[in-house]
Amino acid sequence: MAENRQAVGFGRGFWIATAVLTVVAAGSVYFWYTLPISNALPEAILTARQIDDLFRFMAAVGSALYVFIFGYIVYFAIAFRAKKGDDPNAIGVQVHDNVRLEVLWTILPALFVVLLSIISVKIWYEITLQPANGLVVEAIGHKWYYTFRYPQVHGEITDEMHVPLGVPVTLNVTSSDVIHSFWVPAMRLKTDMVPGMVTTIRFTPVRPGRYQIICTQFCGTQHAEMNKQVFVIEDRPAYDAWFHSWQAKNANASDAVATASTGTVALAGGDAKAGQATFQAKCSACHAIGPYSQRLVGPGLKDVLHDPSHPSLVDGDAATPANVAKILQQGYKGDMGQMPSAQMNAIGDKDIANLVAYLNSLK
Amino acid sequence: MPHGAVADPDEGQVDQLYAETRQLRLQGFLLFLVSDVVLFSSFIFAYLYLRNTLPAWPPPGINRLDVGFAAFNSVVLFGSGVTMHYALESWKHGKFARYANFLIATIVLGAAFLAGQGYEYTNLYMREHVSWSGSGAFGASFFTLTGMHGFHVFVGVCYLTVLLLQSCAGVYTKEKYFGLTAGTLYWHFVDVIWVVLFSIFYLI
Amino acid sequence: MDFAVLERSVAVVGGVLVAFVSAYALYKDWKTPGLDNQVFKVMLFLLAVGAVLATLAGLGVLGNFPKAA
Amino acid sequence: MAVQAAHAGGGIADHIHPEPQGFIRRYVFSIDHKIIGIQYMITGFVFFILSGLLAETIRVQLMNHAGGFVSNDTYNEVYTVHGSAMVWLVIIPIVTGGFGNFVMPLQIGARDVAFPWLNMLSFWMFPVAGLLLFSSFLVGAPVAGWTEYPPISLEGGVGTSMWCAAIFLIGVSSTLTGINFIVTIMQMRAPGMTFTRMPLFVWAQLATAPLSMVATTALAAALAALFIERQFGVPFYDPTKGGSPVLWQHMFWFYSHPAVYIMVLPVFGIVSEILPTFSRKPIFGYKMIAFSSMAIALVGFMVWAHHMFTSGLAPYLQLPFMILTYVVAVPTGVKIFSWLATLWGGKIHLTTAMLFALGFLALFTLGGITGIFLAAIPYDLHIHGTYFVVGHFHYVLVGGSLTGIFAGIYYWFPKMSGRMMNETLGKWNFALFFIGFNGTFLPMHWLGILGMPRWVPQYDPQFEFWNRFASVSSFVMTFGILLFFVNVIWSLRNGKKAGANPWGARTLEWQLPSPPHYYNFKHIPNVYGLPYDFSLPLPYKGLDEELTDSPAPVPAGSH
Repeated sequence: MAENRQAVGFGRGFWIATAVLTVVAAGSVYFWYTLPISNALPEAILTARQIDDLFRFMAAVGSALYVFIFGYIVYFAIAFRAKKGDDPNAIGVQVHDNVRLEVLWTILPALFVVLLSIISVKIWYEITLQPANGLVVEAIGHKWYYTFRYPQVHGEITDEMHVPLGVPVTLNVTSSDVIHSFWVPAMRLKTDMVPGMVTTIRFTPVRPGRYQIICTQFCGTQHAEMNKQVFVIEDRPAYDAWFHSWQAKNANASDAVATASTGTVALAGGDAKAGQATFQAKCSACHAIGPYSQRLVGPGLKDVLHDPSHPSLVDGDAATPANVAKILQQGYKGDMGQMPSAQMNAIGDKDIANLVAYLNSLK
Repeated sequence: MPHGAVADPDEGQVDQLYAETRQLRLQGFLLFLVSDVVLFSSFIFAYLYLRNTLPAWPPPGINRLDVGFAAFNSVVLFGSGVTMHYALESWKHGKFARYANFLIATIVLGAAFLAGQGYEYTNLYMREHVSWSGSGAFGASFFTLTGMHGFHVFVGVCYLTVLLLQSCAGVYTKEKYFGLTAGTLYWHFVDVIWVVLFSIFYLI
Repeated sequence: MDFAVLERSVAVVGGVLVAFVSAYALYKDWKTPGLDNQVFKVMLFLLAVGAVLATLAGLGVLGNFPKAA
Repeated sequence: MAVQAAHAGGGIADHIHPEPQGFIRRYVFSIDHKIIGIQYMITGFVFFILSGLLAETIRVQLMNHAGGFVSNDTYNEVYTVHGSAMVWLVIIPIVTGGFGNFVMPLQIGARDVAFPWLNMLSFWMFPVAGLLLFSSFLVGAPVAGWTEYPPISLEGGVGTSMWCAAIFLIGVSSTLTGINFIVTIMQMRAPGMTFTRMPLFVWAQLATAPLSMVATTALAAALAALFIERQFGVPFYDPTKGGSPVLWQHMFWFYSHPAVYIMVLPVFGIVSEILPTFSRKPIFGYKMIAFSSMAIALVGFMVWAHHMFTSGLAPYLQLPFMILTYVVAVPTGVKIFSWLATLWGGKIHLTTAMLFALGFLALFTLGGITGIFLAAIPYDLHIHGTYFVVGHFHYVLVGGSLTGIFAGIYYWFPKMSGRMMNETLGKWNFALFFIGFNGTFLPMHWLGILGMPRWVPQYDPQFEFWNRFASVSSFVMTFGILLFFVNVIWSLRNGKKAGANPWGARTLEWQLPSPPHYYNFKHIPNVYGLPYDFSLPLPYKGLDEELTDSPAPVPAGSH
C-alpha cells in the first residue's frame, strides 16, 4: 500500500504541482499586499487604512488558500484521471481516513479563526472607540436625499456635508421615513439610518477631498439617485465660511425645524405665555390640560411637573423640567402612537423652553 | 428499530406493524408540535423585543393587565390539562366511562377558558380601549399571541370533541388509541404554551 | 361579594389543587417508558409549575393588580 | 387485507397497495416519493426559467449606466421576484423536495417517506405558492428586495401581501417536508443501516430537515406579522406606531441565514455521493463530513445577526455573531479538504456530473472565502449592501447550490428516466456555464469594494465596463444553461438506455432498475457496511436477485 501511495499519490508530479502552487500562492499574497487600493479608492479617515489592511490580510490568506484548493482540484482531476488503456474496473487508492491530516486541517482553520478574530476585534474597537470630543453632526435620510444638522446652525442643511480636516466627527444618523443607509466608500464606513432610532458612528477625516455618500439600503423608486457628497476641508477658514454662510442662511428658517436628539436645550428664559400658544397649536391634539387620567392620545398634562402620584415621566425619568424638555426634543416612541420629536413637530429649542415654562406654570 | 421486521408484511404481523406506524406518527406529531412551539417562540421573541425597546411597559395610558382574572382563567385551563391526563389514563386502563367523563370535563373547561378569554378581550376593548391595531406594540403582541393561543384552544376543543365521537363510534381500542395520545399531547401543548404566555404577559 | 376576590380565591384553591394533582400524576408516571410518556412527564411538570404560578398570582405575590381606584 | 385496514393513516405498509394505474393518480396526484421528487424538480425548473428571464432583464438593464431598459419600479419588482423565486421556488424545493424525495428513501432502503399523503400535500403547496408570487406582477409585485425590510415593505399595494402569502405557503410546505424527512430517516432505514452506514446524502438531508422545520417556522411568524401589519394595520414593524423595523430583520435573518444552509447542505450531500463514485475511492473522512454537516446546521442558528452589522445593534451583541460566523469556516474547511483528499489517488472519471461536482468545489470555496470578508465587522461596514454581497451570495447559491443541482441531475437522471444524458452536450453545458458564471459574478466583488451599491437600476458611469462584461458573460452562462434543457429534453427521447448502474456507483438506489419499481424494493435489503468501499463486495444482502450479480460497468462518457 505504501509503495502504491508513493507511486500514485505522492510522485514527482504532486511535488512539482505543489511547488508551482506555492509560488503562485506567494505571488497572490504579494499581489494583495502591494495592491494600491488607495489609488482606486482613497482612504479618507484614520481607520480606513486599518480596514484596508484587514482586507489585505483576508484577501492574501484567502487567495493563497484558494490557489491551493483550486490548483489541487485541477491537478488531481488531470493526474488521477482514468486513462483510455486502464482496466475499466480499476479503483483508486482505498484510504478512508488519516487522523493526523484531519486534525491538522481542523486545527489550522481554527487557529486562523482565532487570529482573524483577534485582528478584527482590535480594528473594530478602534473604529468604535474613535474620539467623541469633536464635531457633532446629525445626518437624516429622506426619500431620496440626505440633510444634515450642525450645532449652532438652525434647521437642516440641504447642501453637501462639510467637515474640517483632522477634527473627530461624531455622526448621529436617523431617518424620517424608511430605512436608508449612509455609506462613504472612501471612509469604509456605513450605517443604516433606521427611523425611530439614532445610530452613532465616529471618524476622523485625514485626507482632504470630496467623497460620495451613497445609500445602500433599498428605499424606493429613486434609491439609486440617493447620493450626496462629503467635503473634507483642509482650509479651516474655508470651512468656517461655509459654516457661517449656513448659519446666516438658516438664521430665520431656524425654528421651523430644530436640532434634535443631541445636545441639551437651554431652558432659561422660557416664556410661559408663548408656550401656551405653542401648546394650543402643537400639543393639544393629543394632550389635555387636565389631570393625568384625562387622556386624549397621551396623558393629561396639567400637573405633569407637580404631581406626587406620578413622580416619573413615561420614559421612567424623574419629572423635572430638563427631562420634559428631553422628551419634547427627542420624542418618545409610545404605544398609543408616537410622541413626535421636536423635528417632527417642527418646534425649535426656543419653543421647547417656552413649553416647559408653560407646563411648569400649571399647578 | 428500522422496519426490518416488516420485510414481509404478508405474514400479517399486524401488531408489530401497528407499533411501527404508531412510532412514525408519534414522531411526526411531536415534530409538528415542535414547529408550533417555534411559531409561538418567534412571536414571544417579537413581544419581548418590542417590550424591551420601549421605555415603559405597559405604555402610558394602558393599565397593567388584570392578573386576578387571568389567574382564575389559567387555573381553568390547567385543570383541563389534568382532566385530559386522567382521561387518557382511564382509557389505557380500560375504564371507558370514566374516560368519557374526564374528556367531557376537559372539553367543558376548554370552552370555559375560551369564554373567559372572550370576556377579557371585551373588557379590554370596551373599558380600557385597548385594541389590536390601535394600541401600538402592546395591543399587537397581546392580541396576536393570545389570539393565536385561543385559536389553538378552539381547534383543540373541536379536536377533542371529534375524538369523543370517534371513541364512542369504536374507532379506538384498548390497545390501539394513537388518536387519543395525539389529542392529549396537543392539549398539553396548548396548556404549556399558556404557562409561558401567562407568565410573560401577566407576571413580568 | 366582590367578584375580584372570588376569582382570586378560585385561582388560589384551584391552582393548589391542579399543582398537587399534576405533581401526583407525575409521581405515578415517573417510571413509564416510551417517547410519548417522556413528553407527558415534561408537560405535567410544566403544568404544575403553571398552576403554582397561578396560585402565587392569585395570592398577589406575583404580577400586579390594578390599583383600587 | 388486514394489514391495510390497520394502516389507513399512512406509513410503511402503504406501499403494499397495488400500483395506481390511472394517469392522474399515478403522475399528478401521486403519493410516490419518486414521482413527487420529479414533480418538484420539473416545477422548480419552470420557475427557474422564469426567474432566469428576470435575471437577464436585470443584466440587460445594467448594460448601460443610465439603465433605460425598464423603469425603476419595474426593475425593483424584477429583482425582488428574481431573488424570492430563486431562493424559495427554485433552489430550496429542488434540493430538499426534489433530490431529497427522489433519492433519500431509495438510499436508506425504504419504500416511501413516512407520510406519503403529507408529502403530496407539501408538493402541491409549492406550485400554488409559485403562481401566487408570479401573479403579483399583475397587481404590482413587491419591490423591496427579497429581504423586504419594513417600513418600505409596508408601503405599496397588495403585491407585497401576496408575496407574504406565497412565501408563507412555501414555508409551510418546507416545514412539513422537514418533519416528513426527519421521521423517515430516523425510523425507516433498512435493517443494518446504522447512522454511520448512511450515505452522506442522507446525512445532509438529516442535517437540513431540522433547519427547514425550525427556521422556516420562525420565518412564517415574521411573514404573518408583516401580513397582518400590512392588511390590518397592527403595528409590529412601523416605528411611528410603536413597532420596530429591526425586529423584522432579526426574525427574517433567523430564518434566512439557516436558509442558506438549507440550500447548500443537500448539495454537499450530492457532491459527497458523486466524488467517491467517479474517483473510485471511498469518501475521505466519512465521519468528519457527516459531523461537520450537523455542526454547520447547529452553528447556522447562531449567526443570523451578521447580516445586521449596520443596523445599529449594540456593539457587544455584534461580536459573538462575528466570531461564530468565523467558526463556520472550520467545519466547512473540513468538508472541502476531505473532498480534495477524496480526489487524491483516485481513478477519476471526468463525466459531466463529476465536472459539475468539481465546479461546485471550486466555486463554492470561493463563495465561502468571500463570506469571511462579510463576517468581519470592520470590513462588512464597508461592503454591506454592495455588489460584493451580490457576488458573494451568487457564488454560494449559483456556484454552490445550482452547480450542485446540475451535478445531481446529470448523476441521477439515468435513475429517474432510465436514459443517459448526452455527455458532449453536457460538457459544453458545463464549460459555458462555468466561464459565463465567473465572468458574471467575479467582477461584482471588485465593483462592490469600489462603491457600487446593490438594488440600483442606474449606477456611476465608472462601473460601466465591468457591468457590461458581467452582462455579456451572463448571456454566455444563460446559453450554457439552455444547453442543459436541450440536453434533458433530447435525452428523454434519444438517450442511451442506462441500465441499473451506469456509473458503477455503490449506494442502494443504483442497485435497483432504472427507473425503480413503484415499490422500490420488493425485499428490503440488509445493510452491513458503508457504501463507499470499492475494493469490497457490495454491502447489501437480500436485494432483488436479478440485479445483485450484474458487474459494475464503466461509467459512460468518462474518456
